[in-house]
Amino acid sequence: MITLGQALNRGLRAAMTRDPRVVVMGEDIGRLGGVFRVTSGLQQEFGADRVMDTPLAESGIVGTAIGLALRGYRPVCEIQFDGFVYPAFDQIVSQLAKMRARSAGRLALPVVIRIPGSGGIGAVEHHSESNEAYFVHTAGLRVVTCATPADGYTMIQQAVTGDDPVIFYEPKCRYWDKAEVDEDAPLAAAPALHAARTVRAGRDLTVLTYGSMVRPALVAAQIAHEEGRSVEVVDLRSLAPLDLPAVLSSVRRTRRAVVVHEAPTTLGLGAELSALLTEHCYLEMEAPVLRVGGYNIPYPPARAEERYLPDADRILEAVDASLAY
Amino acid sequence: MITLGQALNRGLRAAMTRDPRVVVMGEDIGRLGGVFRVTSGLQQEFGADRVMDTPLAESGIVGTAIGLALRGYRPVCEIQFDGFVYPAFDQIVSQLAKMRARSAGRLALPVVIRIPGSGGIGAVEHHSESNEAYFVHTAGLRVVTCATPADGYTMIQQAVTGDDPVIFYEPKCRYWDKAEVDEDAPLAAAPALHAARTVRAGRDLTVLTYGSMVRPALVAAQIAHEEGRSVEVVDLRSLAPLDLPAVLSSVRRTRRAVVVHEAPTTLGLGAELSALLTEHCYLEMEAPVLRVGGYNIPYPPARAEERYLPDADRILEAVDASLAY
Amino acid sequence: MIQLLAPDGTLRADPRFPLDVTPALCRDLHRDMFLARRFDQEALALQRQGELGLWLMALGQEAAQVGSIRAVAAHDHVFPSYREHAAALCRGISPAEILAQWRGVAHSGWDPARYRFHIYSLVLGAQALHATGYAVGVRLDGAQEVVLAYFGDGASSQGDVNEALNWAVVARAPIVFFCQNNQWAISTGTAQQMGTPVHVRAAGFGLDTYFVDGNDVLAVHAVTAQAADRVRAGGPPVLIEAFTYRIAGHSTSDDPRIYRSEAEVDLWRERDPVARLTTLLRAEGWADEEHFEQLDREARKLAEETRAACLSLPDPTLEETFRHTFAQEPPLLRQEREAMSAYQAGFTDGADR
Amino acid sequence: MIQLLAPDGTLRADPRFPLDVTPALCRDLHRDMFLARRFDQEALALQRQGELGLWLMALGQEAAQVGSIRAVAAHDHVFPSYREHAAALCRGISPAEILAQWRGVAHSGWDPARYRFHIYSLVLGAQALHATGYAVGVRLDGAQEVVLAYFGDGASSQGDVNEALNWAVVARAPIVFFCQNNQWAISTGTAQQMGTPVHVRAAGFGLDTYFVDGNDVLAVHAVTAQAADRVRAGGPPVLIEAFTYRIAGHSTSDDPRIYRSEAEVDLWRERDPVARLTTLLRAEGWADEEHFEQLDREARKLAEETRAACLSLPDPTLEETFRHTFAQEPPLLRQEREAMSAYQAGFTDGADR
Ligand SMILES: Cc1ncc(C[n+]2csc(CCOP(=O)(O)OP(=O)(O)O)c2C)c(N)n1
Ligand SMILES: Cc1ncc(C[n+]2csc(CCOP(=O)(O)OP(=O)(O)O)c2C)c(N)n1
Ligand SMILES: [Mg+2]
Ligand SMILES: [Mg+2]
Repeated sequence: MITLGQALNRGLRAAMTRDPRVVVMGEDIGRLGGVFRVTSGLQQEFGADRVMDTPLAESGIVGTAIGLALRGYRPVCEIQFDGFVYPAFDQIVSQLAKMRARSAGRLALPVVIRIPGSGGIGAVEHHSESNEAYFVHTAGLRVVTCATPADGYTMIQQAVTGDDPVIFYEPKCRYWDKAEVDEDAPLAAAPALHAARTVRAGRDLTVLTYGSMVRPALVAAQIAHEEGRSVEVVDLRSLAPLDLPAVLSSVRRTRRAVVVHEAPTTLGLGAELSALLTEHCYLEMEAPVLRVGGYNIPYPPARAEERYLPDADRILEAVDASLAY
Repeated sequence: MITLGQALNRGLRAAMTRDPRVVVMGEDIGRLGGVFRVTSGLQQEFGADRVMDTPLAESGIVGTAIGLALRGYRPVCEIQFDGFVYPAFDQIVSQLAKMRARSAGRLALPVVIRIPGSGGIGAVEHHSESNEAYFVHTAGLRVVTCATPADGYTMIQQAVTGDDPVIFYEPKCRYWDKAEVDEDAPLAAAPALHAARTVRAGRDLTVLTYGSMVRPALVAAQIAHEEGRSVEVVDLRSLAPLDLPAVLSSVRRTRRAVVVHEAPTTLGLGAELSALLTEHCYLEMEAPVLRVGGYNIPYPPARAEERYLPDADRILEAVDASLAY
Repeated sequence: MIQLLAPDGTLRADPRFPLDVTPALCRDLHRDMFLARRFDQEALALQRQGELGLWLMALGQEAAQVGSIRAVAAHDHVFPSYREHAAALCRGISPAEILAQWRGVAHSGWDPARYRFHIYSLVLGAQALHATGYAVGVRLDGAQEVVLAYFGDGASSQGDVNEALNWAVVARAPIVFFCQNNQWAISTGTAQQMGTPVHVRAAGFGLDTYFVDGNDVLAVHAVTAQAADRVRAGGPPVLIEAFTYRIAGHSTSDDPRIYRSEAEVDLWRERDPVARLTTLLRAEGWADEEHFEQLDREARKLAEETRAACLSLPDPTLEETFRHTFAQEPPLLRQEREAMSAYQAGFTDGADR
Repeated sequence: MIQLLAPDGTLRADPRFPLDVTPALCRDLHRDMFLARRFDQEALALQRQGELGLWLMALGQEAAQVGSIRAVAAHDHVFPSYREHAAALCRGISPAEILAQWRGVAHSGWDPARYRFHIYSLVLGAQALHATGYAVGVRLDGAQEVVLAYFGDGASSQGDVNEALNWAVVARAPIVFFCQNNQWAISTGTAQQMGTPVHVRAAGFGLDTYFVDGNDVLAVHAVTAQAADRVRAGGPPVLIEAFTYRIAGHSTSDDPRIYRSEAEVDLWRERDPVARLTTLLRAEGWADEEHFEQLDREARKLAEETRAACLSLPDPTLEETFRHTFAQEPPLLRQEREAMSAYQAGFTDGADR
């Protein structure tokens, strides 16, 4: 049994061992091993040239990572907290995401940007944001997130292996979750990086979620089960591109869908999923797609976050509403 | 008859005349009057202290505008082109949008950020982007856009008068459109800044759009009319907050909706409108909400933009699909 | 490096800063630092006991903060970073108002207008631009004010801080940037952060600069007073680099033993800013035992009040955040808020939420 | 300001840069500048005739660009801004490859790997960080390369450029920043842009710096060669500020008469970088009339080829942008592309789209 943090650490170690072009960079990720210790021990093992403590500048981190990628390296950047990715927004949106198209396909930027995201740990402002929608709306980026140690271990390796830029969200409230991880299983055997996964099968309704919300969704499904309703839970894993076939095959069966995420609902991922389901299986649905998300306000002070974040109760409320439709 | 550019210019002049705390700032907006001449003549009239040419730094423009607002001023910033707002993203998203909430309501930031947005003028990269969705997803910001000289004249004044930060999009391809503008009509008589407007009444289907796409939507509606179909066109004007009552009252009547915008469809405004309509009038709809938007790729080279941008043909295709449903 | 009070507590003459230290000034500065440190310790205890979610100590930086803020006028607006607790106390901000943010009951606890002290900025460097813009406003108003802006050695690497330095010079902003170089940005030392001292870089941008012993409250006070006077008189913007040290970990979540030696910390403990002024007060006979005992009692009282005030801070409601998102709450948001409240009300207090 | 060739075409001795100018070098540099200018003029004509959507002239900056790029090795990677047409031509990039972007048939027209010349960056300053990161990679590789990064006086205000200057020093990046101070950022003069010259600021960050007459190709060449040698030898990163002038408007959309006087422009026309080298070549007898006539013929040929190549550039398809969005096209995007193509095919060529 290892934690998600340890799984990510081992996944990074495996990726660095496999390919000498993989370098890790960010604030306090070297000697300290990162504020969440995800890169712990890597600098001792691979040296300060491959595990670089950088100056305190996010635009600089992503901008120089782009330069390193142009030189043939495969940088894995850490943004210390979700709320600190914005200074790098131009480098991510205008440079990282678009360089391939801007260069008519001549330039590839295999850069991974790790972001400890979402809330639930009682942190101060800027440390609990779910800003994935900004990047999902940006053409040219892959956006993924892991909900379990096993996924953390494989997905970070797959992200590093691909030739497209990847925004890699790690649900910080799950860093300490423990589970078995088979480190010997061949990476090729793992589900593709863009593939969603059904984490609980059900017949009456599909809950579409990812990252930190997978667990409360499963709790809600269990409660629903005890109340005699069969709820399927799909962990999207990849937010861009979306695994639409998987989503459709589940919802076409259950004919009802609830989308759950921490991000504010307005133009949160739930909006896109609702629109896609309306476009693709309008006649098959028996109820409107319902969204359970963060409220459309800035993330509240820590002592109010429990009421801000979706939980099993709020998910069940939507499940009931959908089933009662 | 004056152009949209002139209307905005006169609206700014009126706002500055009315309130000495209103200052205008940005790159090349003083002596030159801005690359689109929207601020032309203002520096001569109000002086270099109220019409400030700034250093070439967007984060600096928004960051210092925030400081000026804290001092009691009402800055109107110009971002020279849509694609150059990203360096200011942190100042907009973490500071401008959240300062009121972060200060428990003690601090107000009446800052307007003018952005010549969207494409269609054959420009080079970064000069034709529609990035409104990033700001609509950001709690704490008002996001509006004008489609006509009359709206430009009144909406810029209303934006400057309000106490909330406003991202003000100006469809650059419409800067040279001419129309009558009644500059003597009292501002109070104008429709509220957050109000949508029905620009063409119809019975069979509602096209929801804004900014640069209002015109092709009207062309499409006219063609549809000649083919015997009655299409209503609603100019949203305010993208955040959305005038949901207006949207619902129209769609509840026509029972069909098509959303049109230049931005990529994935998590573009159409996604939110589709989700909202599904949530609010699921049973009243006779067809799925359809989206017509930019493709999910970076904005193409100028000589391909005509094929990238939605036009009357593509809008009609969606209208037909919806009506045939 | 400008120094007027040596670590051993003896005064140093510096022609540029004639020593006009009065016993009263020394007692006041000493008191401010002494009380700030006691407050800091109490906050640490509260965090260890789970009453605060996080705490970032100012331990070791009291002279830099007290010396600088005491040297500007009460009406001069201040833009702190997030560790300026000693400065905040000097402005009259209450312990509870400071702790509210770290207890998680608010994002900021005080009224910036009332204390002329902006809310803390946790996004590093952002406040440097706010301060610069505010200072431009001061110039436009023709006011005789100066803006004081704090940031750290690590924050100096951010684009915003550098844009601000350039902007302040170009826009002739009446501002004093005060960089507390405590030599660490979490685990990143200044050698990994910059190639030259911040004051050297700032001079390159065209600011007037000072490099001062940040653990010498008298030097910091004298330097900041002179800088403020010159800026007020229309001089160019100023950057003061105060060389100091972060004695504690970055925050209560940090374990500094991973990246720095105890020996280094001990070295700086010997350069303690409070101790050297205590030595001076005693040596010069500017304060007697009674004074120090009185100060101890005051500190104990402050600690007790701090704890009591912290524990009695009311929990926040989600309604507040809703109401503070816009000046005029949009109808849709009002509906969302009312639905949320109704939903919350559905749970009996203390029940499963 | 380092100057080896005065505006009047006479050589100036400078102990730091012993004059080792050979007739061949002078002829080559002159030829590069002369052809670049002719290309620039042809591009302007093409824009005026509607064949280009936009054009930004390098007129007046030929010495800064040719002198610098000719001083580094062919394998040294270059990161341009967007006005470095003369530098691009020196790297062998064809007129058509340069004009593709401005005709709107592509976002960039050449293969950066082939020419060791990155695509143009229109977002000001962004490339300074890319160049710095690339240079860090060069150091990690232990390669003997130097990176050359161009940016303008206006771009120097961007956070990215300042983060890059600091980063390069801290990370010991083998890089030469080359700032073409042409005194204007569209309508914004350097006085409104910065309080000190860029080279002074860079020195503050810890870079080695040079301030050179940007209209003196010999000085620019000598300075850049020395800078590159020192960086290659392991010295600190360098910033070269080349003082020059943007003779034309910012772009073909700009009307400079609104913000600057003809007199100012005339003053700089007299400091023309090409003319002064022509004078030297003639005075020293390093080139005869036949040489200049031959060069004229070459230039005319280049102009004709440029026009022909420009007009024959194929229009872009939307498919290309789709295919270049991801390395592995996601299934959903493929469907979107196919639907788009089918839809486009529904329109007969030349029909209403
Ligand atoms: C933009 C941004 N990036 C990263 C962080 C995370 N972070 C918080 S404090 C800190 C170190 C700051 O060091 P310094 O500026 O020297 O201030 P000090 O903590 O020493 O007072 C970091 C990296 C942040 N708050 N903001
Ligand atoms: C981030 C960003 N902001 C604004 C612009 C618009 N713009 C294009 S060129 C320019 C002036 C650039 O001046 P300078 O850096 O001196 O380069 P020059 O044009 O003189 O070669 C501006 C403001 C831009 N391209 N990028
Ligand atoms: Mg520090
Ligand atoms: Mg310039």
